[in-house]
Amino acid sequence: MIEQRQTKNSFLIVGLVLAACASSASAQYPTPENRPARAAESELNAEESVVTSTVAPNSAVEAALFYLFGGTLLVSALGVCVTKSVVRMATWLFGALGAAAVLYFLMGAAFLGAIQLIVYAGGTLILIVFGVMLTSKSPWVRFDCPRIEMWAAGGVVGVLFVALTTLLIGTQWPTLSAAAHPATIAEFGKELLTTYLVPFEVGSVLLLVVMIGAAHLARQEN
Amino acid sequence: MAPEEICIILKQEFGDAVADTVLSARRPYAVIAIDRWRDVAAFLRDDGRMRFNMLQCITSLDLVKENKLAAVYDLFSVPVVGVGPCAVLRHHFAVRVEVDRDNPHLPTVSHIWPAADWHEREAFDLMGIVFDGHSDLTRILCPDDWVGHPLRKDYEFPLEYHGIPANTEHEINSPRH
Amino acid sequence: MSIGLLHYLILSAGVLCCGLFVMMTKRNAIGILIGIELVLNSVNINFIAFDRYRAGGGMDGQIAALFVIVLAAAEAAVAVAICMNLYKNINTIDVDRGDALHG
Amino acid sequence: MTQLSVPWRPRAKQQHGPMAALVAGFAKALYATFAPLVRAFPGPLLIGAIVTVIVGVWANYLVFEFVDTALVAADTNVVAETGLFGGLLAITEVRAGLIAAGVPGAGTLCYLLYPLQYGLVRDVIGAGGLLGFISVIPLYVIWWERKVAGRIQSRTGPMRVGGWHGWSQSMADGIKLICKEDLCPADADRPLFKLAPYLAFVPAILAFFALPFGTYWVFREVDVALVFILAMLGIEVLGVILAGWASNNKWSVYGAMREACQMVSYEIPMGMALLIPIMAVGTLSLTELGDTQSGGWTSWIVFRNPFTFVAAIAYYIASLANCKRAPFDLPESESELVAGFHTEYSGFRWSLFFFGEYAAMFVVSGLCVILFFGAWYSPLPMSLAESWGLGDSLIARAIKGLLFAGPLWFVGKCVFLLYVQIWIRWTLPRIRIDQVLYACIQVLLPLMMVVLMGHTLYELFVPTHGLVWSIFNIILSLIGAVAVLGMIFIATYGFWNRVGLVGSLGVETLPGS
Amino acid sequence: MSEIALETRPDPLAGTDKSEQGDVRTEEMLVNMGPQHPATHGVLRIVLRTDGELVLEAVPHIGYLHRCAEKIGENLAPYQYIPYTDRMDYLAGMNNNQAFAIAIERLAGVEVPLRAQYIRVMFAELNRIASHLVAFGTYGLDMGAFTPFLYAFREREMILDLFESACGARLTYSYITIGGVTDDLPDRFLEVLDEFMDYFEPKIDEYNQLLSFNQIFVKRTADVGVISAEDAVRWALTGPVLRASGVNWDLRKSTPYEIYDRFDFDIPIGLPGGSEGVPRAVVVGDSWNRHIVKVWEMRQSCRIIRQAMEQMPEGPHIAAKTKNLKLPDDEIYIEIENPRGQLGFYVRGDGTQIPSRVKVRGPSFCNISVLNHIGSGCLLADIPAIVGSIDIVMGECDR
Repeated sequence: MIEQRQTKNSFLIVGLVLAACASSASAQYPTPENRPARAAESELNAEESVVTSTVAPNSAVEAALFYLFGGTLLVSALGVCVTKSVVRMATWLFGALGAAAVLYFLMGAAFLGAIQLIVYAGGTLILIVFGVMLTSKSPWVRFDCPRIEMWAAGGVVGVLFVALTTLLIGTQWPTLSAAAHPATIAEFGKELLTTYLVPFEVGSVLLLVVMIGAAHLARQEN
Repeated sequence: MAPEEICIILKQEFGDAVADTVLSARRPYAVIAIDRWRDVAAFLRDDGRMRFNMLQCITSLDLVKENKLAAVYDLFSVPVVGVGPCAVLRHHFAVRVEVDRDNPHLPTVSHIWPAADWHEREAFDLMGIVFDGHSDLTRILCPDDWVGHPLRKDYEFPLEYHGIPANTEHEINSPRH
Repeated sequence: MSIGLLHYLILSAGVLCCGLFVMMTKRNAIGILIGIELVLNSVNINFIAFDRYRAGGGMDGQIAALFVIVLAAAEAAVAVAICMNLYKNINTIDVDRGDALHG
Repeated sequence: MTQLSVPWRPRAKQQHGPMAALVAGFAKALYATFAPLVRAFPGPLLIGAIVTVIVGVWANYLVFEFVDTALVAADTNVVAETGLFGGLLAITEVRAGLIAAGVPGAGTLCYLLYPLQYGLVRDVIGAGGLLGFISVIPLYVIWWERKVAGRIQSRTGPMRVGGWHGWSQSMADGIKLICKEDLCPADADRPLFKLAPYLAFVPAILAFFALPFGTYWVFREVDVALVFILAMLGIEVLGVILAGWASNNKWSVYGAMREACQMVSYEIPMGMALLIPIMAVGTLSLTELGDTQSGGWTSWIVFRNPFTFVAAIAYYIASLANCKRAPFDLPESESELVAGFHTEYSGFRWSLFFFGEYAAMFVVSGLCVILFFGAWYSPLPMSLAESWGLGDSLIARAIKGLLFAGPLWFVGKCVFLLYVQIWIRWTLPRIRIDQVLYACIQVLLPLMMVVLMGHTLYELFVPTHGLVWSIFNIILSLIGAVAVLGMIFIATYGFWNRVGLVGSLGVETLPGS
Repeated sequence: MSEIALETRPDPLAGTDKSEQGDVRTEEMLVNMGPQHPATHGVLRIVLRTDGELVLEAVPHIGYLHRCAEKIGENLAPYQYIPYTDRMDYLAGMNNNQAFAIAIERLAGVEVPLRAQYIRVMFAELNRIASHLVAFGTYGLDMGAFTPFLYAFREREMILDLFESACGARLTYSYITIGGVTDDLPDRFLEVLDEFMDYFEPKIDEYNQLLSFNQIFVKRTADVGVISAEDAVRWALTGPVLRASGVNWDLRKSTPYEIYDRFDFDIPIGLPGGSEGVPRAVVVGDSWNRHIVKVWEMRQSCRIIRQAMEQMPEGPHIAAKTKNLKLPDDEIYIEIENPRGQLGFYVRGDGTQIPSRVKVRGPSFCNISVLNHIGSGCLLADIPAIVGSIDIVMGECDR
């Protein structure tokens, strides 16, 4: 009974995701030709950055680093999948988050990389491990999943991955040189407080609400 | 209050329950019968003339000649600020309760004086006096699986405990000194 | 060889699938939370990759990723609080046991 | 001799691994070589070693700088194009550059300098130097802590190993720890148990890679250095938590829980305190933050306005909590939790925790120095140096480095803050967990919010170059000066008026004599 | 037999506020604190039932250092038993020797020379200082302050030097013996002692500055493990623990033994917060008061020692006949004021040289029995604070 429902849920989720992915991937990605106004700007930026950028690594190194940390990310993500102990899962997740942060650095988003480390690895992950400690009966909590369900989920996810990859490879992506704009924090902050002011404020209010709500939920009697 | 007066009051109140009073000794005490001991204890603690609010010690005795075990309760009256006018008595007194050596059962007084809790456990552990009504009468100094009550005069020390040899001098041919 | 957008997208698809798998197979509420974090990370990789490899200025992708991180932190806080509440009520964080509405 | 029949099984003799044997042998040889020397000439050797290190590091820096100059002279775009593998200059060009600069021995020097134009080579050299520094720092901070603690407690501290005031005690301890058995409890989560010390150790090391020691003395100049270092300090906690969890020991779990509570809550006031200098200067880059404080000690951010002054103190308190130092050493409080999260650890893994902790102590002190206490600048203003007209010769730069600015000043200030940490640890009792959280959430956090608001308003509305500014600046500077001098005075007073060591009241007459 | 209506054991949660119970609720956990634990002062084992950092129940288990002291006493002549007494409370060997000596003297009717009594009192008070110094230092250690410990031990070393000069031993003295003391005071002893007193008395203020009035220390100990006066008496707590609860009860004053009635000294008792020299947060009977009463007692001991030094008479240091005493067929129970509380010796003779029963009433034994009563509902970090302030010595607790 439970298994059935679970499997059904899995299929439901996968179906939704598939549909969403398919619809977004088949859409025409805006190419530079579609947005002439911005294109000129970007070329200008690109030209400038060739001269000023000191971080632009050479492409072989970038490839090496990408494969190294992309591999780490994937291995860690798979580790999360196959591990049963929650704390070990969290440790694998740490690997994934760290590798993702390195990839952000690699893509020139240094600020996001640092934020990823400080918020995810330093905050969220500790919160998760803390949650495990507070809610575990024995040191090694394991909730086993029926084998059938594992296979079903694995199959579904495999199909999804193949489908996504096919779609991704099939789509014509614009190829822009690696030397894009290096994002400085000043620009970042300016954007955040001008164009994205409303989401920024909403986000901060949300955080406040979450803080109060989480405290209330955890403290609640009964 | 002198021990003599205490004995007189006890005799007035409890009559035959006071089996004996030993006043000539270096440390005077009264011998109380087992069946009235709890009442006497409550009286000693609560009566305005007594106010023995502190149970200092329970000494267990092995009276081999009389084939009896005994517990001696040493009581003090300690002034406590704010516990009535009678709380300034500064006397002390001892009470002895004797039990049959073969079937040593005594009523507990740990509800009257919480201090008796551990003393009774100790008397049980080392002398084998069973305190009826004690909430947790387990061994306190010896291990839980210890056999016998070491302070009895006929106690024989075991030669081995869980494979650990005792009396090693005799068992092992090692040079002494 | 040069690394392009496609590489990052495929990587993120892989991470997404792992995250979904975790969400589907784990019964532990916190395990599911970990799956969600993986999915959100794959989304972030997409955002930043698009931000980097697309034409045009601005940093919309990065800012979207920042908001995702913020929301993920908020969501994790609430989720852990819910787990603890669940644990208090039914003494386990097995999600299948939390099906009754009396909590 | 007869065999005692005991109920327990005698344990097999422990076998050392080959690595441990190698390290131990190496250390023994090292010790056998140097110990007699040190015993013979303790003072000159120590001073000589310090001078050698300083001169060596500086020489290294000068060489790098020289290569850069040469490269830039050859081609202005060279630095930009020099990737990890891409060197641009041929040997002949380097030699030509050297000859043009008038350096003697250009013929051989060019072969030495040629590899230095490769980014990878420079990174390897820099990382090697940095790692060397990082591994020496904890050793000597531990040694120094023991000496200071000894002095505070009217003892002498380590006196034997190495000869002069036990200078190699920490190394001996390290070797001992490496050679010790690496125990893992039977019911522990083995992989996590073994992984956790590295998770606590590596981030602390990584933090150094973004920490500038001087204007150009930084391994990687990143504009998010501050956030990066904070992130590394935050990740260190994860190792501690995992260690506590994986040990499968209740005391360890307590330690881990306390660590989690304490860290997560103290990161907030710490971050807010760090925001204040960032707001004042307007950058996240530590190098830029440091370079704004070159105008003598009155230009240090701590004396910028009353709010930065409070923020500096708040940061220092929060940083104590962040690196588990007394009075916030709850995660490992030995009188309550045996040893907290590292109860089950022994040997090398145990020492990794301590390496991490002492490295983190240095990092937080470094942040404090950079953000509030004038970074690598001495209390004398740089303008004074310029008014002296020293020029740019080597000697002039040496004078500047010693008197005005340089890594020496940075390390010196860090060491002073470390000393204060040690001082606090050996003086104060430990706080209880509820008081720790109370102090954070109900005292430090609101205080920092007020300070943040106040600082913002101050920066917006109070003129930075007017009477008010000068008055505040002077008052705060005086307070700071009095505080520092007072600390120095108290320390000196305590040192001179120290009570004799244990057992001074000697017994003259024994019974029967 | 269980028809007797007994007072039920206190509900572990009864003392805590309802709001605390509703706080973040985690798994209840049984934790073994000891017998090998740095804060349990030896081999005390406390089984804690905890909910997170909150201690619901703290059950002390003792007996790990049981050495059959009472059984040994039934097999040895009293003068042979003296060395066993100072191994019970090894931090206050002199006081233990004194207690047993007094018990035997009263039982066998031995007259102690006056000089011997002065020497005994002097040494007992010195040992009280030494013992309180250890208590002070280790309490600082329990609170995470390491330095006061070494200061206290530095001063204790000096006292031990004095002891060594008098009897050759530094820990287990067997100096006070039946009928007097084993040796007369060595040459220049009183001068050196005077020098020490001059040095030591100002140090007490230094300790207070360093530890007792330290804000963190006060916050850690004030209002922690409060024992009311009634509870203290009901549980037969004695010594500084009893006095910290506000009960003015010291055997040296209330039933003076030896020559304590010849000295002028005060009995420090626990004071409420806000009194002179007491921090505001303090409550009568809390850990801080238990700590400070010991510090104040050191000062009173100094007064007694100074008076004893002034009044020190000449004469023999030991009674004529002290060995081969025939113990009458009678019994005696005496108590003296040990640094930790009232140390009682029950000795029963049967006409031979060897007593038929020796019973020791250890103050630590009684004092630690209250732990569960006050330790439930506090925080984990308060357990060392409470145990440390009760100041137990397991050697005497387990005997």
